[in-house]
Amino acid sequence: MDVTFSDKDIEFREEVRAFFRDKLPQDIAAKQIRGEPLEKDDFIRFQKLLFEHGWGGYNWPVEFGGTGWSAVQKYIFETEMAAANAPGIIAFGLKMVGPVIYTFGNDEQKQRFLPDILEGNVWWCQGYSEPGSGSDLASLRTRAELVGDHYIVNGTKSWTTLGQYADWIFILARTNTDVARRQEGISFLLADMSTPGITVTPVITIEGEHEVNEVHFEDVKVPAENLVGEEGKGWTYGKVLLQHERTNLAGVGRSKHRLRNLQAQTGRAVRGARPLAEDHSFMRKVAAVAVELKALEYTELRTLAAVAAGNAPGPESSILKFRGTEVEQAIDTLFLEAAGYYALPYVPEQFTLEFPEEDRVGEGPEARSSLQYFNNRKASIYGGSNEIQKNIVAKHVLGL
Amino acid sequence: MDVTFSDKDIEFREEVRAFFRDKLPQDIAAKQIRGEPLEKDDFIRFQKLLFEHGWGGYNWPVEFGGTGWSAVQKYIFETEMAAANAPGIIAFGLKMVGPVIYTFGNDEQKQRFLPDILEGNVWWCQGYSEPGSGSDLASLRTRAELVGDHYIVNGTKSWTTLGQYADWIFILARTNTDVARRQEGISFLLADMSTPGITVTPVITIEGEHEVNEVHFEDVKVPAENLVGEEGKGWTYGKVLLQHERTNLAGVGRSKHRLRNLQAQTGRAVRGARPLAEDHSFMRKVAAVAVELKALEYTELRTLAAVAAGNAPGPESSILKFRGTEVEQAIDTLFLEAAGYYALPYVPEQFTLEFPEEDRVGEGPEARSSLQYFNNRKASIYGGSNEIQKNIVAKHVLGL
Amino acid sequence: MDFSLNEMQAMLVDSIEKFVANDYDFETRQTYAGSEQGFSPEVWKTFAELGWTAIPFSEEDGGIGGTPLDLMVVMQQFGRGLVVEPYLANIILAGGVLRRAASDEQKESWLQPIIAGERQAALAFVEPQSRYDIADVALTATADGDHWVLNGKKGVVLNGGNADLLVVSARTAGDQTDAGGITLFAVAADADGITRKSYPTVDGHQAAEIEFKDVKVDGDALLGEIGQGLTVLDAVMGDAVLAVCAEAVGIMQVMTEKTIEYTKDRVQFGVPISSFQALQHRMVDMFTDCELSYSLLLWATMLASEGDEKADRAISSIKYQIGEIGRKVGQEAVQLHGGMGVSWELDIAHYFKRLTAIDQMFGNADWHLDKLAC
Amino acid sequence: MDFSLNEMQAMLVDSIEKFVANDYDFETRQTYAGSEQGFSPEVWKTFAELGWTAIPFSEEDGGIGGTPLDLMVVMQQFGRGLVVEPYLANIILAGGVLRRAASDEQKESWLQPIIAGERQAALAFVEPQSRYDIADVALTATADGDHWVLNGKKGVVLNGGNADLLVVSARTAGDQTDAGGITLFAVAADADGITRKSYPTVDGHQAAEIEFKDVKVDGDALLGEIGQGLTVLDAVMGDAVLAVCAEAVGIMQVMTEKTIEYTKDRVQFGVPISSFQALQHRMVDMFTDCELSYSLLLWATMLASEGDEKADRAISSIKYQIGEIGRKVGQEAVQLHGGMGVSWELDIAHYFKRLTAIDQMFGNADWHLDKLAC
Repeated sequence: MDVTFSDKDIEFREEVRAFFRDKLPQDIAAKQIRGEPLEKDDFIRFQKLLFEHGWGGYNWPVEFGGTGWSAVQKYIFETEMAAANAPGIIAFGLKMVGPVIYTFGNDEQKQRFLPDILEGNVWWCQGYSEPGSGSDLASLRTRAELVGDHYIVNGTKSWTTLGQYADWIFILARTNTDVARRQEGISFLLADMSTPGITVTPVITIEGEHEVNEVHFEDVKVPAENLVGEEGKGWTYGKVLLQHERTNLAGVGRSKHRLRNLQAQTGRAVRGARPLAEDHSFMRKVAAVAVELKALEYTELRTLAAVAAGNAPGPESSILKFRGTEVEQAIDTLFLEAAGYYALPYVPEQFTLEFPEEDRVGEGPEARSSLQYFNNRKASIYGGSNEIQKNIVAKHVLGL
Repeated sequence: MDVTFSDKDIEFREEVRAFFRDKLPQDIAAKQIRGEPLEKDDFIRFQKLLFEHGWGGYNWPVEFGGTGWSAVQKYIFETEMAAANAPGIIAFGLKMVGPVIYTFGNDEQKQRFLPDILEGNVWWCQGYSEPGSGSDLASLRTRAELVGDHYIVNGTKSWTTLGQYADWIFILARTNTDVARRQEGISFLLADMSTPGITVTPVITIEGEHEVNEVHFEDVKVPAENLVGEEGKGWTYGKVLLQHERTNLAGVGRSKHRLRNLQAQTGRAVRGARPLAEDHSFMRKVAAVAVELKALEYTELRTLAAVAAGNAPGPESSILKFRGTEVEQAIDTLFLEAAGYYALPYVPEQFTLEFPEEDRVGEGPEARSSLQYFNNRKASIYGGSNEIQKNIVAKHVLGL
Repeated sequence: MDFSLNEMQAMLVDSIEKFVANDYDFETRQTYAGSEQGFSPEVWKTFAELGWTAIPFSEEDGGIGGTPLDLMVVMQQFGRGLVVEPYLANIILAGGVLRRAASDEQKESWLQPIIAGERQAALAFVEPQSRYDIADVALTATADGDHWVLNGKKGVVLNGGNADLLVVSARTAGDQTDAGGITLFAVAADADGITRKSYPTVDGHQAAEIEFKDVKVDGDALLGEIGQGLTVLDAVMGDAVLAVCAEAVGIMQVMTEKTIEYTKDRVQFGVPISSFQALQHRMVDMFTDCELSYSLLLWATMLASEGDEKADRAISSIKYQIGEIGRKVGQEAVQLHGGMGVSWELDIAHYFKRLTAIDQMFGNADWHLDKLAC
Repeated sequence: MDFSLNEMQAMLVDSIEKFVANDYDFETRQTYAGSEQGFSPEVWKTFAELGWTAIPFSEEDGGIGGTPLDLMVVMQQFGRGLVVEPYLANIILAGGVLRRAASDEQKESWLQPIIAGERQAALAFVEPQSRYDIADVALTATADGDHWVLNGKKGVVLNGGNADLLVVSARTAGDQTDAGGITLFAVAADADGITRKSYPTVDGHQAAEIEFKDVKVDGDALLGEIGQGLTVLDAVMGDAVLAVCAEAVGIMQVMTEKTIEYTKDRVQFGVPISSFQALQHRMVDMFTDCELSYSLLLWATMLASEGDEKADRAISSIKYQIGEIGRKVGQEAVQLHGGMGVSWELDIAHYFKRLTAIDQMFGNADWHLDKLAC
């Protein structure tokens, strides 16, 4: 038994750390530190940077242009990425549709779509949830009818994150209604967002930002060649996608980084007031979350080690999702509490770099605490709500 | 709106307080303070004391020999009773079977059974739960077949508290299996514990004490005249009984008394050590429980006020049961934590008054903390488990 | 013992309920919250006409001498309606100082116009560093002949940008966190040397950062006695806690009701999600928490109104309870609404934000539990 | 990175599992726990024969030089088997002091017989007033020529009634709670002036109150350096925390497994109660808590075995986690077993009591969280 990283892993960590230190654009890091939401271009610049370094497909096998890294290396990469204030990876292409295409797509599809994902040329978005189909995804009602060599798609997809940036969308649509189980008859389609009949409506979330969208399909013609794999097997492919998404689900790297920031913040004294670090009751809560996070980190490492030993991450990795988001939200709450009255101001424009520092309301990162707190209530809802995760564990792990 | 007791209520409180101060036998109070379990005779002496004072039926209407007190008066009485270290009321006669008999029984039954309950001459016990029927009481399998002028009873009742003391038992038994709903065909019978075929087996609970029993019925002949009300209506009567039991379910008086004791204990310094009151983290937990208890107290008072205004306590009083037991158990936990290492010794005999004070292990009331903690895990299980209470509220109050 | 509303309280509930139902639906509320002032001046005028702004003030002061319990039912209804009009800032906070500390002349100049809804006021007592310690006052007031000169900063002044009158806590003696040496002043918001930076708050209200630079005020700006301001502030904080806690109870009740309704309507897996036992038990806890919180609110309000010696503890108890339970109920309501719970378009998100904001004010749950533990 | 057991660990797991399955069913365990000593001397002899008592000791000391991770898997299995034999008292506590502080002669006199299972030992470090502060030592040792004279009381000495050897912390200088001035002694339990009051503990183990009245010991009773006992005790407390936490993880896992099985078997309302979603979600939380606790245990044990500078924090972290989570998992297991959960006859009650007792030892959850918050 050995819970330490190997020398090779540590060497790798130093390499990744140096890369981010030397190459990450300063303006992007500055935005992250200040709390300014990143723009499309920031994400793309970052992906291109990775691509140029040969790390564009950090989570992909070598044969499709990926790095072929081990689970532990991916974990190290993601942890260092968060610690460096780098943007997150654009998941839609790299973590979601990409693996589905290289696993189930035909050669033409692989050649057509994968390189643009690695290079950051094409922005993908996700078409899974619908207004009436959230937790119960199999009840989706978007229809795709094969007419000649096109599918005619009708329906509405919801909660499409950053759909306003997207060039392409991958959707689950019902191609057959005459099925024994609702999970059958669903197909996995790829659609160009500029196809006539696709409209994107912004959905403003609780904190007032435009992050998600509804995507409407009205007689949208999708070429039959854009079907991935077999017709009617979309549900299976979608589940594989969720499996892939499950790496780094616990968000340990980001949570560790944020907790360190919080601890630094508690040491800061403002205008002669006592620093928060002297508030024992608050620091107890910080300590308790740190323990939880450490437990989560080693649970994730255990999962990675199992993957490295050749085992697939099983349904027990669902616990990483729901506990990981609980810890994220606990950290959100600590930032909120640390801010006191300064959690109240709602001045989103002040987080842009152009906004004069002296005009900002509230000091330091806490100024964005409430926006983060409100926005991130979604964490326990999306990607399969925590209730659904518990149902999965109950059924598939505990056999209840 | 007025949340204070009326002058009349306060006068009544003084009267009750004086009564307990002057009349409660010192040896009983001493046992309670020391943590020595009460014996049958202690309970009976106490009931007879109340009876002599005219308070034997403190919760009964005047026409059956009770006091006719208001809900508020009963609450005051119970609170003072706890504060005086008096024993609790023997619930089985006074709060359980008594009200069923005076509500649904015939005149003969009233004359035969009620006076002995008030005077403390007859000890009753409860025959509801069965090994296979806990939360799902309606699945009970004890059978009562009418043969001539007797019911022949066969079956087993479980969790019969203090059944080893009992002279009589009231049971729910199935008299008809050919029914549309399982709740039908159940009858409410009264049986003399000395009837041939009744045997009592002790059940030792987690902390090692003999408090509950199994009661076995093997061809037990119960005279048909011991049927209360109509045959097959037992379920309805049983529910009314639970309704009655629901007064003082929150156990506020006792919890307040215990919390005061705990607070006194935290102020005590032992052999030059710092008193627990200087442990801020512990005192925060004490304070939090005190807030919860106050909220519970005023919820109970609101319920009482509604009863006084002529409304029956509805199913929302279920919240008093589950939150009340949660608070009880939270107080148990605080005592346990206060005891530190001295929660470990298992020396039950040291709580008897005869045991030499100087030979006791651990000082003060904390010495019994772990026995109380373990034993009282039952509080969230019996009387309709807290899960069942939540089901009731979900269905009957929230309409879910 | 009687927990039912008296005639006046029942009337207040009835009239606020009607007002919300007829004139203050969620969309209207959002329009008001989104306006520059962050509330509707017409609605505020209506509040004054209906006498709601006069409730806590004595008849000599032009009020109607309502009790804390009267205020409680009003705030609870405002919570249910998610009302953004600055009742807390004008009536409870600034008004609370004025009715306790102002002279007759000051009351005539400032309090009566506030009650009449003609002037807006704010209490400037928070500083950038002070967190929840109202005795942490770095802003100074220095005597200069007949005048006082104020220098320093106040932060997150509720209604500060709209206010005609600023009631300001200033240090006239002692160190930054001394309990003594704090003095209150009534300062016209347009006085020379005052700079205000106004902004909306996350809960749809409005606040401001205010800087005082050599602000010269007359001797008659002094409210109450020199150096004795903390006693007045303490009492006003008690009022404020009770007010926002009553509002929070109203909010929690609505969120619970709406969650129950939502789960009955929302069908997944072919059944309403209200049929899932795990969710049922959580809603039972929400309901129970609302009931217990309301009970505790009644107790605390009553003790405070009787000036009971335990009133301070009662006030900390209810603020702790509301902070702790409000977070729980709010988070559960959002979670059980799923994606809809985090959508701007639905009212539930805005109830949640207001409930969250309430914990951040006047000492959060931790702050008050710390007090209780001492 | 590799979290799988090595060969020796796998062998240990296997042999303890077999021992429990074949020779230590619950009824047998209850018989041993209920006996006068509170354990089985034969079983203890077997432990020694199998080499389990030798694990943490170096080869020079007659041990097998096992690692903290080896000990961890042993204790976890003892937890699963609800083993009452005094491994903690002999091997971890008294043995932990001896291997760190004893001279070669002392090791020969005391440690080797302990490893061989021939002598029983106990560490007397708790006093009636000391709670979790191991530096709170009022028992005094006064030098008297070549001798030391001990006076004072020790409380809740685990295995104290069975012990041939008492390892005692005594104050040789300083005030009652000073870190310096604490000295350790090896005292024969039958020495003149020692009075022992032995009793069972709630978890089926055994402890004693011990009074020292002018107990005279030779100079060679001194363990390690005068006045430096706290450093040794601190290290032993770290071992003890890791040991009981590993035991607790084993217990929590068993309780969770048994709860899942019980709910599948228990039929109410015509269905197994495992089909109720509210219970399912609670069991998922139990399972998850076990997984996370095991992960944290691995981390803490590893840090401690590397002598990492963060080891102290790791030890407080795991003890906090086990206290907090152990209570939750234990209470849930009992609750979901219903009446059976509070019955003496069922093992679940006894797992629960041991788990509860573990939180009461070596600093409870609160105590360790307080440390982490500083």
